[in-house]
Amino acid sequence: MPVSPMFNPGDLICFLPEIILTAMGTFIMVLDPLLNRRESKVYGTLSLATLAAAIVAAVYAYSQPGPAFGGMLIVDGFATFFRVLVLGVGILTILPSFSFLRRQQAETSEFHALLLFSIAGQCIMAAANDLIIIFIGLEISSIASYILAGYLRDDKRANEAALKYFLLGSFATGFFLYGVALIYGETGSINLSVVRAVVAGPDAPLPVMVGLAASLMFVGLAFKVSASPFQIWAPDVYQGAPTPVTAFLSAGPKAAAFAIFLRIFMTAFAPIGEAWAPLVWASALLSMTIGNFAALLQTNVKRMLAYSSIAHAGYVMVALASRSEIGTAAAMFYLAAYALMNVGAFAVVSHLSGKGEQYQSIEDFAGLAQKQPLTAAMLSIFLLSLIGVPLTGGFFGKFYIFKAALESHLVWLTVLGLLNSAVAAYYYLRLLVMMYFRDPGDAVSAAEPLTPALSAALILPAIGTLFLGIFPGWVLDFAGRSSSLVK
Amino acid sequence: MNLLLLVLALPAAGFLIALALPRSSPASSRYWALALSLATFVGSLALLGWFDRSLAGDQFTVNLPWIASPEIRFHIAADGVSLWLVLLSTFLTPICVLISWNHIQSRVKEFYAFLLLLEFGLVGVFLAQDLFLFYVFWEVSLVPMYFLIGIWGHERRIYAAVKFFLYTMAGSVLMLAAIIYLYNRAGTFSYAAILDQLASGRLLFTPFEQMLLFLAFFVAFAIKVPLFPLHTWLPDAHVEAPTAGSVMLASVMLKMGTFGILHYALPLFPSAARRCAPWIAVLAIIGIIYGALVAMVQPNMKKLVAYSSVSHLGFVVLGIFSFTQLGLDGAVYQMLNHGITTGALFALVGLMYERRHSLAIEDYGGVATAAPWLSTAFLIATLASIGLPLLNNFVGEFLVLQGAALANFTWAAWASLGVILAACYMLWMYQRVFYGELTEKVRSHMPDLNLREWAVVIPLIAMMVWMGVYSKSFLDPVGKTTARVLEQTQVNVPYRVDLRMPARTEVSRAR
Amino acid sequence: MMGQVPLSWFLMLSAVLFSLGVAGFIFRRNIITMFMSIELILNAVNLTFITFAYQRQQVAGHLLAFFVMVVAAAEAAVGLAIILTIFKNRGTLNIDELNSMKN
Amino acid sequence: MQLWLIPALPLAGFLINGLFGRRFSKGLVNTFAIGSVVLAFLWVLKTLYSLGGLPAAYTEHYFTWIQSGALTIDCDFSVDRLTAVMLLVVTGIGSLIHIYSIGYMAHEGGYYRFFAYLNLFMFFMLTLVLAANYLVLFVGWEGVGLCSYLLIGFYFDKKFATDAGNKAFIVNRIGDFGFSLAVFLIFRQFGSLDFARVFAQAPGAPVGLLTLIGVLLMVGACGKSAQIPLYVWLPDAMAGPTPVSALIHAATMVTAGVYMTARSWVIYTHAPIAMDVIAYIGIATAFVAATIGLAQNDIKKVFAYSTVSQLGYMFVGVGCGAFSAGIYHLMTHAFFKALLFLGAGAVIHSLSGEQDMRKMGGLGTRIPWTCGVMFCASLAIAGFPFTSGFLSKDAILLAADHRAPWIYWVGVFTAGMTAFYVFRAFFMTFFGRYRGQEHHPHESPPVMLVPLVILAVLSLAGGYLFKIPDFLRAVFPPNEVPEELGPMAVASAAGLLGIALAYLMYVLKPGIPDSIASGAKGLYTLVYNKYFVDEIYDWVVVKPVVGGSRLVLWKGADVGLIDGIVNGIGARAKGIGGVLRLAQSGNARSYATWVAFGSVLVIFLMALAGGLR
Repeated sequence: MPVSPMFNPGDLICFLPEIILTAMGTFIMVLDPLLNRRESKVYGTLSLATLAAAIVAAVYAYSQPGPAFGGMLIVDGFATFFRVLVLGVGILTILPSFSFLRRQQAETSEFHALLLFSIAGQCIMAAANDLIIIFIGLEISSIASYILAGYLRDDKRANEAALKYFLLGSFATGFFLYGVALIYGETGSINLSVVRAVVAGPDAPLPVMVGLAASLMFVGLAFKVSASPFQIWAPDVYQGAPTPVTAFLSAGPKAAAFAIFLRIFMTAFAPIGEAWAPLVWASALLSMTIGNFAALLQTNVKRMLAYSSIAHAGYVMVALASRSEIGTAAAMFYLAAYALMNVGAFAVVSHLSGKGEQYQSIEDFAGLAQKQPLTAAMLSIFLLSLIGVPLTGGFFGKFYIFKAALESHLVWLTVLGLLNSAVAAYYYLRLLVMMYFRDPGDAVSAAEPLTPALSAALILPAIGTLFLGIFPGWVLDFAGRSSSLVK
Repeated sequence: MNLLLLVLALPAAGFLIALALPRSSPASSRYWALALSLATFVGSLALLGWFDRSLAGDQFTVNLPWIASPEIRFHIAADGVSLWLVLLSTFLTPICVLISWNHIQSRVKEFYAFLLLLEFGLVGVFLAQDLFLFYVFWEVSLVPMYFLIGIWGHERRIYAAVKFFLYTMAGSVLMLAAIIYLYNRAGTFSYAAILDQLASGRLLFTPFEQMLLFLAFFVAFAIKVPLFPLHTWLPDAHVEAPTAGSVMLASVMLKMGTFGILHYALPLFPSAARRCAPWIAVLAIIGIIYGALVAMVQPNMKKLVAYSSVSHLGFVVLGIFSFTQLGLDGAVYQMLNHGITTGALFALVGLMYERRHSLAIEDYGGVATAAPWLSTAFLIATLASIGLPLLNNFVGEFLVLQGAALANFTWAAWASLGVILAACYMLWMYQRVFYGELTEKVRSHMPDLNLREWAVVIPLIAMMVWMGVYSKSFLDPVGKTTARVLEQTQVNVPYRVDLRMPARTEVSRAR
Repeated sequence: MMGQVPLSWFLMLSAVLFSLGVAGFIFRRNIITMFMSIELILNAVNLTFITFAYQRQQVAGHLLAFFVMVVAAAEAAVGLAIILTIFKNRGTLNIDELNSMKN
Repeated sequence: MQLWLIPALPLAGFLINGLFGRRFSKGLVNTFAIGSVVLAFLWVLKTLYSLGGLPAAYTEHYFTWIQSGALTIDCDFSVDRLTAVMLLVVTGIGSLIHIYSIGYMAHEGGYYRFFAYLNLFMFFMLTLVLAANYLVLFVGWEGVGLCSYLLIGFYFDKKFATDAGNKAFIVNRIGDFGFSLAVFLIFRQFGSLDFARVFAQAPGAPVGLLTLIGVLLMVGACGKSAQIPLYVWLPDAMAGPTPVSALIHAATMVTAGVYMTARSWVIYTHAPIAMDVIAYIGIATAFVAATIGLAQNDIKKVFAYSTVSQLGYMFVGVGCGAFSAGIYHLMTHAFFKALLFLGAGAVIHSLSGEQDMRKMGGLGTRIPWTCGVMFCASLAIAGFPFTSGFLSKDAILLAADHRAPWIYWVGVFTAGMTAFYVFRAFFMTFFGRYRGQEHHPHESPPVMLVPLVILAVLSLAGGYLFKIPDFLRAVFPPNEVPEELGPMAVASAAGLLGIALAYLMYVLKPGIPDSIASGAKGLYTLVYNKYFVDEIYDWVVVKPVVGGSRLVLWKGADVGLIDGIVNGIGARAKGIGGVLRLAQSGNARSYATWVAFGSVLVIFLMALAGGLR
């Protein structure tokens, strides 16, 4: 596409969501000392408003799609889809955080500010079409989330989670960056479109270097999406981080990371697809298997969901492995469905976790259906969706993914993946069993009644999940239309 | 408003209403459930009234767009087989509501909500004409049953519920894979369209392909049936489920499997089906005899009836894979019979459990003295289930065995052993439970049937007699449809397959 | 002066640095040291950028290096803060003692 | 001609009594029960009368019962002379026994239930004989089995009674196994189950198949008519009330097998081997049962075994091609055996339930009427010259002699034994001195005696009143046997010898039996215990099957193997999970190692895939 090196103000429109987020984030931090009130009512509401505004901005920006800032940024359907997705995740993270933070007496502005920054970073990732922008977005998102993971300063597990996340995260980033460097060296550019052109072009650089670069980037990205064999950090971090943050990590950064994963490998490295396809194939199978089987034995809900999120990353990798636009669309749809159901599930967990997050074991869900039928009902919707029962988003997500896989003749991957999902049913059922078939324990008895914000945080994703399950067409059409990335 | 849509929508509406009802007054949800299930039944009766018996094809078709891409349509219709299965479901649901009237005391509204949701799923399974839609209903019916067993079941309910769910899930994911594969090859989920492509040869599978696809479908169905050796979820599920759950499970849910085999596995993959027929028939026969023998030594009434179901469903599968008109008709008829008879047995066992609070045979004895009418009803159900002429099962078993005999006489010979054994285990149980000295424990706990229970028992017995004496009124539409299926299994054969194997004898008979 | 040294040597060097960083990260127990190994990795990357930039006579590469440095600095700030809280809570900087969550 | 009314009337009686009998007075119950049967009898008479001599079969079609593909089963009734005979026997004797039961059951509980069952039995029995195709016949066939099950277990709080009921039903089921297989083969071969069409095509069918069909049908007959090896249920069936024994287990139901085989004569005449099988089974049964009868002390048991034995005779007749003779004996046997049982019932009734002949004796003076009728019956069964039994038995023996002399001789010997044990019973009951505890035996009420007298007349003269062989010429193939005096004389001589022996041993010298018993101890115990057949069946069949099912199939295969595998898969999955999560050591450095190792792996894979060329 023709890219003008000149800066034109129109580009700012394309960048509007990020601008709003960063500005408001800073504003919130400034606001804190001015009115030194430690309660999330103000900041929370503010950031909710911010996110809403950002969504509007993102949609508006899509009104005149196209590249911006000399092709570094590109606002296409794909970008918009993921922007809205991560922004939505932000909203769904903040809603349950009100009562959570109050319970942990940790109502500060930083939480919300960092959240906004992190989301800003993810929005950048979603729209980035240039390796260095991708890198910057990645880092903005990551650095903020490192802190969020350790947000509860006095919680030992939180610290540990933060440290591991930080160390390993930047370690992996190093690999990614090295890959970027090699690509830059080989192609002389970091713009994905240009890279693709060169790699596909007549005077293609040494395949060895491109392959090496691709592998190194794969390492970095697979790490971020917690796909095997780089899923290793996820369980600890997810378990240790404060539950709302875990919810956020399992949905937002993951979605954004997949966005760049798809963009890079479906554009820049598409020409050498045969080379990296086996990687994705193996990684997908490995992730599904490790995630599902390791989850069977977990007793800690957060850790179990962490493993399950590894497995779900595996499913998305299947979509990537099919290396087709349908696959891309399937991945997009799946990530949306996954974000909804997972964030919702974590919202319930954070609701029940109690002071100091003492209630995290599966047994603590015993009898929830009798004390709080609504909560239980919502959670069971999310769980059924995670299992992949029809009329839920999770089912259609899986369905489209494996459909794409079969169209690309990945028969064995499909069969194994589906069998995997049958295995997965077992550990989700354990929660259902607890909630419905057992009598209430003290965790449930201690649980507070649902606050409006919390019920919203449960009902919205539930509706979304069912909507995706009953009328998937709308989202899917959009995904399908925007799955053809700029080449 | 299309009638079929109504029959499908009413239970769904009932489900929502039941959810909306106040937890405080269980009575209201009972009456609502009864009213709605009865309304559904009436609706399906009207369906029967307007059903054109002269046609073999689908009727009352509703075909609405659902999802644009991939194109999935909300396409439902009834043919001569599904019509009866729908009626069976709608007929038994009110009965289940009635038998649960006192039996279910905790979380009443949820119970009836799940019961109606179950009815919705089951009816949908039988009506779906779009493979995807079929799968959706197939899974949807799974969930409420899981909760029915898990929440209102007996001691080991959780194990049973989870086992039931995982067993079925494991089978159905394979079917899903096969369905998607079919879609990628045929480019549509519409069952009719796929059959056309098969018939016209536009869609052609290699033998290997077809075999794998057939097995993927068949395993999912065989687990539901359940076909030996995939049956072990059944006894647990039955014993642990509440009465209504057992009734719905045995009477209708198991038919999902046999219906699936008949309606999908055969027409879609005829040659693979024919290749497997001998093996499957052998499994079915093993199931018949094995189920009967194991039933004979059960100390628990429900378990006994559960294993007897394994035996009875073996007949159905045998009939289907005899590839003869008689066999198929008999199989379908046997599905209905088993629905009525075993449903009645479970209902009656449930009534006795409500009184004596035990399922162990040894805790009974002399009931015939204490509750003569209950015993009479049970005797009739027993006789029906052991295939006494003039009662329903006889017709089905006779047709199945005759069909099997046409296909391969030794099959019939072996399967007939099941008929002997049926008499053994049922009569032996009947003797130990109802005859003998009346113990004080039983006397004090065994009032005879009350009005509500009569309302449960009489329709069932009436059906047994009607279906046994005048089978014509049921077999006509069935025959039309099964004939079509049979024809499809001969037409849709894309490459040379040994048509000598079963169907031939039947064909020569027909001339 | 650079002219005399073949470019590949620089790439070699950066590769060596990178590997050293990885090795250090894996084998050192002290959190600070591990953190420094990360910095080493990033610098190896920078060196690569510069080399290629020099080879292609582009300015972009140099800019990238700067970007990386900035990010590294930010990371350092955050990272050190986290390490500090760890030390405050546990009184140790030995990574091997931080395994309260496992399996 | 409304043939359907014939079975429908008893059915109505059954429904009325069954549903409302509980609230009825005994009188009302009687009205419906007896009324319906008598009406049926009258309707039979009217029908036969208006049908004239029945030169050919007369068929009525009602509705199509089962229709599927090439198979059409119509609910048709049909009458020919054979059916006519059966109809008369069933309804006639049925009515008599119903009437008799009024008196006999007067003091029993479940009065209405008894008559309801009895009516139901009549319905099914009449359906059986009226059936125009094998499947409708099978309806009656199974139905009478059901009623016998219900009536044997009439005293359902007694375990031995319900055991006997189950035994009867299940053994019959084993027979039905053969019957149904035969039906399948018939349809497979002839494409129809209607008697007319089947018999029309039968001559053309392959002999092997016909033989198989014939043998399988005979298996069914063995079950229903208590022939070796399936006779074991009949003696136990005596647990039911005596009228039941008379009606079902002597006069009518047990003869269904004979009727069915005779009905299928076309098949048999084209399958000689099958006929031989029938003859051999018949004669063997006749002989074995008679030997057992020698040593029984329960009066009903004696007659039960004699029934088995007599049925054997009938099959000999059928097997030797003398179908009419078989039916002839069927009828006369119905007369005198019904009488024997009813008489025995009267005796038992008079002794208020005593059945052991060792506790009887000298009743001749106390209940003279009963004694008299019993004497007639005994004469008839013993084949005393010119009684009805004499005629029919000789017809059979002549045919046997014609076919294979050895069968004849065995038959004659058996006849001797029959005469012996029947009169043994007669003498032990009515002669000598009373051996029971003090008690005043009383003569039965007229309502019981009248039927007895009628039957007595029939058993003496019935053979002349109804010359079955002539009547059935129209139905069966001619089987002309020269009327030789020799064999007849020998046969009756054997009978007389038997009577004389019994008189000697049980009236003149009562000590002899015991000395014989002690003399031939082994043989005696063997016979006394019915050759231990029940025990053998129990050990060879029942126990292994039940035990095997419990231990091997249920505990072993089902719970152990299959469920073991299922649960094993679950455990295995968890095991895998346990291994996989060991990677999560919790140590960041090991994680880093994983990442590094993983990246090496990635690069390696990339190289494999050719990305690093």
